[in-house]
Amino acid sequence: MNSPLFNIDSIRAEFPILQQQVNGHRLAFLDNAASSQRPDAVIDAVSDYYRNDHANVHRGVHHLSHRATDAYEGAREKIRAFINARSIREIVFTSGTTESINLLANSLGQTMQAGDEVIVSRMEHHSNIIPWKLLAERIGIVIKVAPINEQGELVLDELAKLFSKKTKLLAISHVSNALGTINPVADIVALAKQQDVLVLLDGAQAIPHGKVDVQAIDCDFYAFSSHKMCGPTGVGVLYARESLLENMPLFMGGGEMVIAVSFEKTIYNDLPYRFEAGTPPIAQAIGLGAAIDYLEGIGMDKIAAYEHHLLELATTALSDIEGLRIIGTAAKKAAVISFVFDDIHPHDLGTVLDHQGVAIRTGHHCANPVMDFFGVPGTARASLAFYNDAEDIEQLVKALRVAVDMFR
Amino acid sequence: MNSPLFNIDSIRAEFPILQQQVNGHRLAFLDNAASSQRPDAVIDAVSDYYRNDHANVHRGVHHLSHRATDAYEGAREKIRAFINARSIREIVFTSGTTESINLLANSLGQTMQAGDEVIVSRMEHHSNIIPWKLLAERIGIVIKVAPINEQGELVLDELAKLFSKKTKLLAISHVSNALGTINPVADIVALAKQQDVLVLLDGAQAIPHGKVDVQAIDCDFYAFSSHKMCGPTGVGVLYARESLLENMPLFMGGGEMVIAVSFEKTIYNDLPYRFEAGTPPIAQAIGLGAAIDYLEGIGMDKIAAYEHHLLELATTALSDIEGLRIIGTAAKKAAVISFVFDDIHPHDLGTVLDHQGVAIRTGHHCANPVMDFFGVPGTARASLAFYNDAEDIEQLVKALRVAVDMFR
Amino acid sequence: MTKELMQVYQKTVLEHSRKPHHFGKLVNATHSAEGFNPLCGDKVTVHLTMNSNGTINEVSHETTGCAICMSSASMMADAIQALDSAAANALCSQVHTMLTSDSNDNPPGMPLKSLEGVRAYPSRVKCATLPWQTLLTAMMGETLTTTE
Amino acid sequence: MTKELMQVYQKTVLEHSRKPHHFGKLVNATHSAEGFNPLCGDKVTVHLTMNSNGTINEVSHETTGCAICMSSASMMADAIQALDSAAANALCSQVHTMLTSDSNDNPPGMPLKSLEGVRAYPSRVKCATLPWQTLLTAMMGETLTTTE
Ligand SMILES: Cc1ncc(COP(=O)(O)O)c(C=O)c1O
Ligand SMILES: Cc1ncc(COP(=O)(O)O)c(C=O)c1O
Repeated sequence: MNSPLFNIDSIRAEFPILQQQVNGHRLAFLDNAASSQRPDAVIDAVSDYYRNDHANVHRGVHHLSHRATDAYEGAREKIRAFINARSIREIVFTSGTTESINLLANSLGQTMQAGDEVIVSRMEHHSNIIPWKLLAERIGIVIKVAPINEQGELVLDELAKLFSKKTKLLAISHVSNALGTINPVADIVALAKQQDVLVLLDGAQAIPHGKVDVQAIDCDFYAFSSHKMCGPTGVGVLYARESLLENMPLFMGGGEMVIAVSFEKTIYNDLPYRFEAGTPPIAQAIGLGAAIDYLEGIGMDKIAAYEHHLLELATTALSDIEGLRIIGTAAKKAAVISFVFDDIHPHDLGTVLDHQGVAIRTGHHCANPVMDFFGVPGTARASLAFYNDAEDIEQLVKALRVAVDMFR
Repeated sequence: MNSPLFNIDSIRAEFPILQQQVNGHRLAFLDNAASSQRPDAVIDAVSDYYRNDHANVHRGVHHLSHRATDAYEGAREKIRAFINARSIREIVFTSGTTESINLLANSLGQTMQAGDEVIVSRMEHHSNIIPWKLLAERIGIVIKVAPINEQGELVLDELAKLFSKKTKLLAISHVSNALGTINPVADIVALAKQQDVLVLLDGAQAIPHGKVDVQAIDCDFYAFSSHKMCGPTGVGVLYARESLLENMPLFMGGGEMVIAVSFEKTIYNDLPYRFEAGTPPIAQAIGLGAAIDYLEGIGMDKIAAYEHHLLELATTALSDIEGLRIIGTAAKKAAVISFVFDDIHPHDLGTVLDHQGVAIRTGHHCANPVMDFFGVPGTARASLAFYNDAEDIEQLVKALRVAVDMFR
Repeated sequence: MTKELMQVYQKTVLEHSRKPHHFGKLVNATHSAEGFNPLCGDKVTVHLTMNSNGTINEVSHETTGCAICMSSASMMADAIQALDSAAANALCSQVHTMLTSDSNDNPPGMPLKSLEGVRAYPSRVKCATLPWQTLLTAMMGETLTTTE
Repeated sequence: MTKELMQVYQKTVLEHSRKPHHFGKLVNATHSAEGFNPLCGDKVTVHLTMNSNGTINEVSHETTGCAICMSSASMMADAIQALDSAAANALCSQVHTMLTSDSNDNPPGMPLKSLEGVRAYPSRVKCATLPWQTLLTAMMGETLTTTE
């Protein structure tokens, strides 16, 4: 699919890491759900920042401190616009999705008591399970689990039955990293609003693959990671509705988040800084801003359409391989394909594929409850990005056939 | 001080950011305590990693995931060796000093109760005050404050009197960012050990400026940030004695820190991973490893000696300026000089200096209690690094004379 | 020194900062508010006595801050004396616009005209606006404001 | 396929993995331990009956894992049958050395000799060592081990 609108060859050329050989083969990088790769524009934005502009932010009167602060706050504004938040006051920088969710669990946890309920789903990543389990252990909240069906879709009717007067939060993934399922988040939010329940969406896997509009979805919280959307590691975002954030108890304490401190009294800073303790991931936030510029330069809609095309291509090709069973066959899917063979362990597959230059992930994908549901110890997972192409898929299929021959 | 052992010109040449002009003047960057600058070696280590090796760590069988994991864990080993910890199990990656201290406060906090005491000092950075104040608000611990004298030194006799049966922790800075004071940490630890009290050292300002040996100091915890020691932003370290870490309650929850999860039961990972939730700051940790290689290539002892020489030079030169009063005159000091004029506000000084290419920090330096003690709203602070030179100091002095003429 | 810098620290500004007008507490203040600038630690307290129809009878400020903040507070106190709250509000927004916009057509007699030069120093604009924001806070009956 | 890969997945290994020996529970086990490899989700349970002087009378394993882990567990069960605990311990460390060192002078008859090739795949070494680590854990009377 090389078209003037979406020139995959020139896109691939912008990703230096894709230009290498692995084990004497062309690299087919199909582990994007674990972490994406970065174009030159992002890598250079980080280096250029260090080479020209770095200083600590917010507290300096000198030029570098200014330039750094402007660039850092400029990135915040890019993120605001990218997800269509109302205000930069709603954009909190964190170290990643996991910290975003922990921030929320820790803060809201201070307003919860034993018996209060949090609803999650069976398809959550551990990062959206453990923070709630820790709260369950620490203060006795109760976790309710919304079931999924054999296709790996949320069962909305069953979800609806889980709400009670004690439900304080619904915490659910926008897109499942293990199954690829795209959840109907606007509908889910509407359901929760009827019950006056707050909604956190784990957007780690959604944000790299299509336009996300937090106002249209109307969620209260949205968490995501830079490293999965072509940005640097070490930074992520918690979007939080301002009216809620305004009254939320603090998470971490330190520099940046206070205005004045004595041992008797502390005056905390304004939003969003109150939730950003210490020197923030300055260069990483700026790199994330560059990633957003890059993605928007291509167009999130075009990325979504192209990836959908790749997904169909790959699904068809994989379905032809005897004994291969796809786990996660939701009607609406992102470009993630989990699969198993009854007689070949995913880990062995992974090694044989790697030998042929094909990088996939194997294991539980930090989603044990999904594995338990489907009764598998793990899966092999090919996850696609907009810089993958048809050749990557051909290489995957060819490598799988070699593996099948070997183990049968 | 250009010598074959320490060639300042060739060192400066390795820092691209220093090669620029600001406001038509040579840049004299004297704001290193807020954040240091990076040599090419560190900037390139990060870019090279993104260009060649990036993938998510620990969970993949493919080559890139391996290379990334090896590089990331290799950085952990470099840090272990750098501070002479016993084992990599004692090295927890965090997002910075602030998160390191919050991790500890949150974890130890789960084992504390109302009335338990934490001792800090009057010279702490807000990052070593607020986490304890939050615990005071949340569970009623009591904060005791060790006093300082007019030179800005800890009063050890008074500190010794603060210990009680309820004292659970002494949390104190190794080097003060506002005053430059180097605390006698080994003596302080010995004092605390007599009382069976754990010791956290905030090493943010110590680690860039000389050899730190956690076994020789014998502290239980040591926190520091990469960005102050020529490494990337977005990563830091908590060193924790293994026997303690082994039994500490968890902080954040997510991927990486668990082995198996069901909604009924969770099996947590081994040390140090149990305390590292989510995708870690991979590229940043690797960059920090490169920074350590770079610093050790020069030699921490040589860095300390050279900086001491600069400090003496600067102290003498500044003392000549009429009306300038140095705040923080401890016998043992790192290369940080805070100063005030009775009739010129630090902020105005900062602007006038910036105009002449001299970058200093002005304000409270996130150390309000220090400012209150000395009865000043803030100070001007020149903080030196090993890549500063005598010309930077001359430029500072010259610029100060211009400012004095202007405001008098 | 460059012209730009001399623009900021011109004679009027330095005079106000050395000897600020209306400095101190106000007995019988009806409205008081504190303002902070976390960046540099500047602190302004504005005290007002307003009569029942909203006219500012008296004004004072206690400012610990840089020359720009101090002189801004001093000039503000001169300017708002005897204004009614509508006029004071209008002046606040006029001054705010002057300090943050690029336009140069501000009437010569306008208060803080002499601080116009601060626009070349974005990090210092807040020093000049802090007293005015604190004034607004005080007039609304609130007690705390910050510039971030 | 390259020679390297064929070295790992050679005939013996594949046979053991398809039809593991001593697979299943053990009634009257005196020692049992579970081992996990968080990387891939491999899980090995080792059951032993040891008599009072420390000899392994019976052994079984329940393994969910890759071909390497499965065949390693199967070959291990074959090898340790009837060993006393000192000999079993010695074998554990011999195997561990073989799987992690670079030396090639391992006796041909040695258990797991056929898994030597795994050394070319650092991420897979743990798959081969997991059953042996779990065995050690079981012999020590503990119940849980992990490879990280
Ligand atoms: C003494 C001291 N402690 C803690 C910190 C906080 O470090 P960070 O902002 O990197 O978390 C700093 C730096 O600002 C510091 O100087
Ligand atoms: C759905 C989902 N949620 C959360 C996470 C955690 O993200 P991170 O590891 O960047 O914190 C991931 C990625 O691993 C994910 O796929």
